[in-house]
Amino acid sequence: MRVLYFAWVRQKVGVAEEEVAPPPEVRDVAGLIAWLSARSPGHAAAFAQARQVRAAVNQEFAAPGAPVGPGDEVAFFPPVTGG
Amino acid sequence: MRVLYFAWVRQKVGVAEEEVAPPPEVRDVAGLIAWLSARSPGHAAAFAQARQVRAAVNQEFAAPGAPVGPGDEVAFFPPVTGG
Amino acid sequence: MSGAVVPTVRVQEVPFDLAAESAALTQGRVDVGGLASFVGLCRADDGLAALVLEHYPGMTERAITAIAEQACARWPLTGCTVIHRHGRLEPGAPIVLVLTASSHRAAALESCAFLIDWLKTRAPFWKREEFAGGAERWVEAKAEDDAAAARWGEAEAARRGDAEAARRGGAT
Amino acid sequence: MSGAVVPTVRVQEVPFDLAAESAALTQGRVDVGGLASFVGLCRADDGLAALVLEHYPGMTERAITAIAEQACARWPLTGCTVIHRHGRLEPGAPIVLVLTASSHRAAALESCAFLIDWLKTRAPFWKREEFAGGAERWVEAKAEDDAAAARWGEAEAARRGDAEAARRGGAT
Repeated sequence: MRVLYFAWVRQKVGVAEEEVAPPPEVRDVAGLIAWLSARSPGHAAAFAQARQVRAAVNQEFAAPGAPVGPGDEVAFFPPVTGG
Repeated sequence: MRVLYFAWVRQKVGVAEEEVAPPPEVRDVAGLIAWLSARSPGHAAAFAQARQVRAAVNQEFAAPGAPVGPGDEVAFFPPVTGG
Repeated sequence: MSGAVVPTVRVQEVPFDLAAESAALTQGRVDVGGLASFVGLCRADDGLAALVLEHYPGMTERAITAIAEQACARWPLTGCTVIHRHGRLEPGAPIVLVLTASSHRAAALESCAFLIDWLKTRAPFWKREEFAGGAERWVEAKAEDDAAAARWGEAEAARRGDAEAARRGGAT
Repeated sequence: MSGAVVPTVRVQEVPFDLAAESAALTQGRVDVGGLASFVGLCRADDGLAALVLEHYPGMTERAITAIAEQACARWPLTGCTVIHRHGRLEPGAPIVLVLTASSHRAAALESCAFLIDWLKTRAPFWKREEFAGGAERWVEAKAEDDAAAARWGEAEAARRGDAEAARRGGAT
């Protein structure tokens, strides 16, 4: 599974992207966040304010309950500000 | 008094502008229309559908009761369609 | 009037230059957050060969300037340009340009829509349609255009001292 | 989707050319009655030295395309172009261009406002402000922008099958 980070989420995690292989019990976005948070202090800091973090699965906005699995591209980022 | 005509009002009257000297009892736009209508069949035709004719006095839109007098520039035209 | 911003208004036969007019409202400035524009063009409806726009030299410029000044007073604009062409225009030709600049996008977008709605109903222009077969027809004012202009609050404008709006209406 | 009109969407670092993009939607056509545009520019608020826009290559283009296709389905447009820049932009620099063309002016004006409101709240971009003194700050999403986007009827969009709108919301 490929995980991407953007903006201050990327700055806190310390990398822009990484390949991860979470255990099978990680089934959705919320589960992935909990599992990633334990990987490093940087990950923990990025997801500490989980309400400020948005997600996308395979380049579509995704809610906490959206399923994730091997082969997916999952991204985490702050609320978007285009225009 | 200078009187200008535009669009189909001009076409019916037959001239784009004319100098006129109405009698003193012609005091407002409505009175001027009545007086002009008697000048020629073209004038009569132009003002026959008086509800379709708009006026301006000294380059400002003017209602039928707006005063007119010597030295004024009065214009008659159909409803405007800009843009 | 709010003071500072003086709108640019031109009534001309020649085409206008969207890029140059946009640059004039933004170049060298760092306070413009949004630039809205509208270009009205001549459509070839029903076999139209050309649109001939007649105007009232003097009054047309005055009326557009009054409308543009009203927009500058109603919205916090940093710039406003209105250019309206007259003469013979063939299908595809640009007829009118409205450009509004502001620090805030909503002010630019709303004032641009306001100006074009008002131009449709208030600017002293008359359009004659020439068709391929030689027929001609004067374009009549549209009720839907009046409705579009009315949504900007004619009553409010009159209350705020817009004498022209208050005097609006037919001659008879 | 209404079929014919395919929006042009680009996410790029280089500036865009308003005149060329406008011409692309109108040249050689006689069915375009109105062309609305909005250009968003970088303001120098509070001593801003530069705005650095980060995007999500792939998703950003997809999200903007989805929004533009929604506009083409909702309004009778003859053309639609959205260009959004990324990278380091200094005050005065143009950031985003929205262009909409239609036979009818209201469709062009409304869809242009719709698109810019949605870009503000839905397009995957993140802005970092760099100040003269060296300080940096990530721009937060604004409640007023959410309100502006909401007036276009998020509920209606969801009902009409806009899956993305229906799935909108935070990750947690």
